[in-house]
Amino acid sequence: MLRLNQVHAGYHSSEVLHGIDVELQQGEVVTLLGRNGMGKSTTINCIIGLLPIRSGSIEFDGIELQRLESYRIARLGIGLVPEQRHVFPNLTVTENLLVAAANYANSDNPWNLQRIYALFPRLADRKQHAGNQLSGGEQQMLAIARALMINPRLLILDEATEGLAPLICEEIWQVVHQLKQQGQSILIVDKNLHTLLQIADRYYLMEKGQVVGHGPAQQLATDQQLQTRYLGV
Amino acid sequence: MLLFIEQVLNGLQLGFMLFLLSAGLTLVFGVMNLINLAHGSFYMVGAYVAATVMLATGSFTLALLLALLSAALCGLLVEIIVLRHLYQRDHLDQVLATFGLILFFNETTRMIWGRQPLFMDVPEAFAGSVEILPGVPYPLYRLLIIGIGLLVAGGLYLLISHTRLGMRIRAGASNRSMVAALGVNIRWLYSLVFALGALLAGFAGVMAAPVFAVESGMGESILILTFVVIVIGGIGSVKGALLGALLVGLVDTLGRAFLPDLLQWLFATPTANSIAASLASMAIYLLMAVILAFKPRGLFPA
Amino acid sequence: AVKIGMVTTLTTKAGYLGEDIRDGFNLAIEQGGGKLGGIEVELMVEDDGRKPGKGREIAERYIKSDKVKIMTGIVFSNVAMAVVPKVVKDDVFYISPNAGPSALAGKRCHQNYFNAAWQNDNLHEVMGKYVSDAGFKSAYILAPNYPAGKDALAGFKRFYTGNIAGEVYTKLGQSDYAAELANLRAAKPDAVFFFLPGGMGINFLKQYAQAGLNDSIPVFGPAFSFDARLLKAVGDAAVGVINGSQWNHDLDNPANQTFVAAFQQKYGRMPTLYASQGYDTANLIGSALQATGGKPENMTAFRAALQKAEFDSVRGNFRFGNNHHPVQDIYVREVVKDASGIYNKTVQKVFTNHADAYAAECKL
Amino acid sequence: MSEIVLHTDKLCKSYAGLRANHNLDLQLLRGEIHALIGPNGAGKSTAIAQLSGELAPSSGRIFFNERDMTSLPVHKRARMGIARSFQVSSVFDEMTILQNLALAVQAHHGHSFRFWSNINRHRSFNQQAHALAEQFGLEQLQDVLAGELGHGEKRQLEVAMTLAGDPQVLLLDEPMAGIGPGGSKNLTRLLDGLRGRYSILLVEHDMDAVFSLADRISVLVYGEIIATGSVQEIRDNPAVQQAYLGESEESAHAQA
Amino acid sequence: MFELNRKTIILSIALLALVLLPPLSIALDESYVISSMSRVLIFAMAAISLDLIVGYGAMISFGHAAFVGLGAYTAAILGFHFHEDIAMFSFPFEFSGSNQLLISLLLAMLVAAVVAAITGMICLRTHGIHFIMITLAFAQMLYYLFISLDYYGGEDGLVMLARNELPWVDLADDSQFYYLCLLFLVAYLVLSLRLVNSQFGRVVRGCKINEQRMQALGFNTYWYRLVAYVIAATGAALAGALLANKTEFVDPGLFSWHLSGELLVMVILGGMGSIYGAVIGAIVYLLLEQIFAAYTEHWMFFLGPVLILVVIRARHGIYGLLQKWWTANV
Ligand SMILES: Nc1ncnc2c1ncn2[C@@H]1O[C@H](COP(=O)(O)OP(=O)(O)OP(=O)(O)O)[C@@H](O)[C@H]1O
Ligand SMILES: Nc1ncnc2c1ncn2[C@@H]1O[C@H](COP(=O)(O)OP(=O)(O)OP(=O)(O)O)[C@@H](O)[C@H]1O
Ligand SMILES: [Mg+2]
Ligand SMILES: [Mg+2]
Repeated sequence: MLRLNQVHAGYHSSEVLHGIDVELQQGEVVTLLGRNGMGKSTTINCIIGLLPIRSGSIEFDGIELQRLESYRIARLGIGLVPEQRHVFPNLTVTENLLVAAANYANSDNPWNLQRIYALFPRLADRKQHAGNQLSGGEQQMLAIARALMINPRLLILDEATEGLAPLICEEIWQVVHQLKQQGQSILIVDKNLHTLLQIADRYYLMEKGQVVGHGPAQQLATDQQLQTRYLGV
Repeated sequence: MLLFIEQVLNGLQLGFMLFLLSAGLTLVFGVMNLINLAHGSFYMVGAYVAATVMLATGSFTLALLLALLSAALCGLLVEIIVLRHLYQRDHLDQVLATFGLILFFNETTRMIWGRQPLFMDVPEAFAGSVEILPGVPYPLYRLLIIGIGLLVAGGLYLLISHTRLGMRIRAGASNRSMVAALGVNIRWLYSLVFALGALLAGFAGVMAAPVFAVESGMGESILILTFVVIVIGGIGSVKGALLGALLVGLVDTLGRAFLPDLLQWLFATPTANSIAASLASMAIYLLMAVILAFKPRGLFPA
Repeated sequence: AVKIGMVTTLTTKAGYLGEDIRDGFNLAIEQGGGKLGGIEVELMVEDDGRKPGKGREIAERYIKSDKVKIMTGIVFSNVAMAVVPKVVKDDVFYISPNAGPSALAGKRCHQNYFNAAWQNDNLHEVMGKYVSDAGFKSAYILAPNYPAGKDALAGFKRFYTGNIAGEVYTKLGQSDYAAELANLRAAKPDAVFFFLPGGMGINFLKQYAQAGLNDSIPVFGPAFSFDARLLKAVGDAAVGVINGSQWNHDLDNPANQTFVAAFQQKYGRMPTLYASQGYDTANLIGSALQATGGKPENMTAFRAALQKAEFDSVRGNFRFGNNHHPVQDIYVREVVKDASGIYNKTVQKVFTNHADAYAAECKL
Repeated sequence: MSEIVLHTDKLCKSYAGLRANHNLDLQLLRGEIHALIGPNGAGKSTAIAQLSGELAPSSGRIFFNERDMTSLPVHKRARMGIARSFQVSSVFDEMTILQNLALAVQAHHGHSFRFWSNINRHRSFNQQAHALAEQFGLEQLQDVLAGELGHGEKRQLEVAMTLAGDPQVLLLDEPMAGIGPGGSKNLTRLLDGLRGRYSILLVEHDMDAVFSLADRISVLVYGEIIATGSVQEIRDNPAVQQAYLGESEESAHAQA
Repeated sequence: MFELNRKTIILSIALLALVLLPPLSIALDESYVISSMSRVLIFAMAAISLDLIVGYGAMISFGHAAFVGLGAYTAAILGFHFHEDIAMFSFPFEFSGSNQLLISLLLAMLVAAVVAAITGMICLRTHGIHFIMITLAFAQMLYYLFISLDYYGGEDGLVMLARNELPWVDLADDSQFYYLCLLFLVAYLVLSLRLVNSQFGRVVRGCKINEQRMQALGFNTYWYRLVAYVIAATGAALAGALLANKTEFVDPGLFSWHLSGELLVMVILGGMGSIYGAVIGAIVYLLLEQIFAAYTEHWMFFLGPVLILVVIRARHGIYGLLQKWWTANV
């Protein structure tokens, strides 16, 4: 479904990604792992078109993404929960949810306000509050909910559980799990290694802008040595 | 007393005129968060085109249509050629670029229409006056401006606060790339909205043309005033802009109308006249300073 | 060729004033076949943008780099105040085609400074005289709150004997006059006199008419708001207004007839009084050039020649007073409308050989 | 019995009808690490903002070393020794890491109305800044602009800056957020090393860190403290489990 | 080190050119250049002072010209009273103006500082666009005030009968006046560079980037910003007083938002937050205006698009371009 082929990219004069290869099949949950600053978010920015790549290619369902503008990429059905949330501060919760709502996956049971509010009752309480009046965790919920509202075919979660209370984290993981079972493809970056490796099908390990290992998630879960070496745990 | 009521009315009317001018700016500056000094230029384009067409054909409807069209077109071109590159930039870069646009537009109108002011008459249908208070005839055209001001305010409010388009514009103002990453063609959207802003400015120009002088540079002095209005009201809010406009209109009018008489209690007539005149000139700036001193984000911050 | 430096206002809203001065001046040169008074001249024109500092800059360049001995062109008093004293001190002649601030006519007059148009107050004085002569018992008067505005109303009052129903100073650059008009209506004067140059005047007149006031209270003003180009922009609202001017296109003298016809032919529009002043200034300079054989360096002779003012003014009767300001006839005109459009018709001569009020203060 | 450094008395904050903090009585003892936990939107950041002075309380009072400082502005509190970190990284993007830290150091060295000498050559500031960078493992990046840092690195800088002024009290708002698992461990170790030297109020959702660091824990729910106690007491508190911790991690995974 | 050299070389060449300008232009018989370059240098000073707050403090003032105006009027009014020998005030001592340059400059700075401190206290409560507008408001008030100050000429302005005096220097001589301006500019430039790189400068820059964080670190940002604002105002007043001496004339136009806008344009054009940029911006803007104006009366038609082009092409103004150039070629 998604294939990154020898992607090079960077900011200003420095190159951050030095030839990344990542693949994700329809219905798969894939995770990118690596220490801070290794290029996970940069990879994601390249996929969604927020950062132009310098060479290589990115394909989604056979369509080359690297020349498309972000909005076109999103319309192909990629939903993003960005690092640092980026909820719209001047829009209310409801508006944040509706602003881009769509059904790109042509789902029969698309996400709508009702379902979202059932999922995050906390947001339902805050419906009329502006984005910048929410607590950090509430913003995080909103960012996830907002991405769901476009009913993406591929959902990208970049540190989606950052700042969430354990209880909510659990709920989020359950949602991810549910989505997975419904056949949703997911690309996920998170620091909750333990849970992550249980949900993900496959992993990619990144180090200094390169992929230094990949395989089935189960395998990494048991490979303490690899974890220590590349993740410091 | 009658005079006082009449002056209050005048103040409100000036307020509506100012609002009409501010409407487009509310959209472009308040909501899209783009500092466009050339906004006054679209106002000027609207007025010039309307005056020219009216002079040539005598039809107000045609003049209005063509003026709106050309203002919007100018806006679209300006957005595509210049401003599109500057959304991500510092506000100040926008200031410099749009300052350049002002120079360009002013000189271009001068080259096309010459240096002298143009004439535009009040459309036949609204030429007369109505007696709104006993003994006080009020120009029908000014009533029309009030009506249109209200309509535009309502329309703009609905557009910004209650449509998806409005949400997207606001979202884009705070984080452009995130809106794009959610599948919205923000670039095209902003071009359109900018054109709409220009159209509103042009509309204000058409409405102002029969009342004010149509001349090159007419947009600049007005521009400052409209910025004042929006800032007093609170940036990004239509309600704020409307109230700000009415407040400015009232303060300005009442200041001009009654300060000289008030000051005569304190000073001899010539001094009073002179002081009153300078105070009246400063009134709206005083108003703005006072409001911002106590409410640093304006009356109704969005 | 003798160089003449023109500093004038071509940009800003008032750009058309400078344009007309320049065009009038150029017309005279063209009529002389590139010569004024038989002497070849080269006219340099630059825009001061209505900024005194910039005007000064240009003047300095003319003097230092181009070695100009004759300068002209300034439209606005504040620019003139910045430029003229400096220029004349540097032994350069300055002949004003428009601005005539009182300071330069009185205490600070200078032997090298001549004004070929008027002293600022003249056109207001004539209205004061006319309005009282016509029997209007009370007048409501308005002007912007700046020195020229105050001078204007002072000039009007100098010759107006009736009662002042109201004296109002408006904001410079004001566009809405609803408040003033309401007060004015309430004051019930017999007549209104206003001095609101440029766009301000257009706005005032339009709104005056729209408020239905011009049926009840007649309006008077100086020529500045009623020149041929502004009339086009004001439209019907100006019809019937009486205004004071030292010149009109229908003044009956041969020089004027030639000028008006030639100007219309060359530029395709009616000349304004500014154009007439530019034209007169050029011919005045021409007369002095002729008398001195094209040698303005010969300052005493050139000055004497200027002072004689031996040229055919389009105003007819024209000479200089002791302070180098015109002593001239001043008329009132009425704005009329007929098949050929809106224009000014001379009504009557109000002042004959009128000099300004400051001449006595001048020690020349 | 250790003394109280910072405490609040019936602290309340409401936003247009919403009670973000209600009658908060919070006590921070000298040298302890006191964790403040609670569901999202419980009012933790609000509490920190009131303690640091950014938000004026609706009612109630705040004492620092027995001194009422409810109405002191932010900068005065900071200079008295109350340092805070922000939940969303809030560093000087256009300055290098070293400059960021040096500026933080500078804040506590008298006034800065010094107009002449070049700050980049200021030895003592730079030395202290460098030492901080080292402490947080940022020394390699010290000449990189903060705006070009990855998210996690920024978080580290964020925390490092709070230590610069040698404060008495640290108010840390989710310092671990965004730091990877390895990094969290390091930071936990680091904070552990600070124990005793500073009094730390720690807001954090990373329960591993909280349980291993905290001397005491207060639990905030809907703006009110529902429990305060030792790690074990809180872990075993059914109300806390229900409102915040949820079922134990194992069962969650089993469900997944 | 090589980068630095390249930069140093260019700067030295520029300085040398400025120093040699008067003899050269006299030799070429274009002596008016001296006087018009004096004006450019003076505006460069004003632009630097604006850059101090705009580029380093994020205080975008749309009323900076007001301080230029105050400085200019101070000098002119002092001169007016001196030449007319009318007392300005007679309590506690009688003072009837002065024509000493140093006194003019000092008083100009003082007046501006006082006004800046008072208005600044109010202005600095606001941020961003509100700050832009409130500074504009105060400047407009001063503008209308001076327009109606009949005693000092109102809108007609006030003529200075002669330039101020300075021991050993003949200010009436254009070249000497030019060198004085150059000296002031260079001194002011050096001062400003020191300032922005000082402890104080870094605090102000910190306030620009993240004021909330600055407070949390323990800085009383309000005072630092206010002091920066006052310092900038005195710089503008200094330029104003020199300008009054240069033109020997002042008028309320000096307070107008047009001039404030033009100063901003110079700063942005040159490249904000670089001090040198302000100088470059002033020189380029004023020269472009002059050059275009010399060729066509429709100069705005050409100047406008040039400005636009620079904004779109150069991210950090002309200085940014230069910087790119002298770092790229290493
Ligand atoms: N806007 C930027 N400008 C310049 N460099 C950047 C920018 N954003 C990130 N970088 C650099 O790119 C590198 C990779 O950053 P990235 O955000 O992709 O890391 P990450 O793996 O997502 O880390 P984290 O776990 O901290 O989020 C970092 O070292 C950082 O220095
Ligand atoms: N400016 C504001 N206006 C209105 N409500 C606000 C404002 N700021 C915060 N709130 C509300 O106050 C409540 C407490 O917010 P706070 O940020 O303190 O939560 P928190 O405990 O830090 O949560 P989290 O763990 O998610 O960061 C939230 O429900 C939030 O929506
Ligand atoms: Mg990341
Ligand atoms: Mg929080």
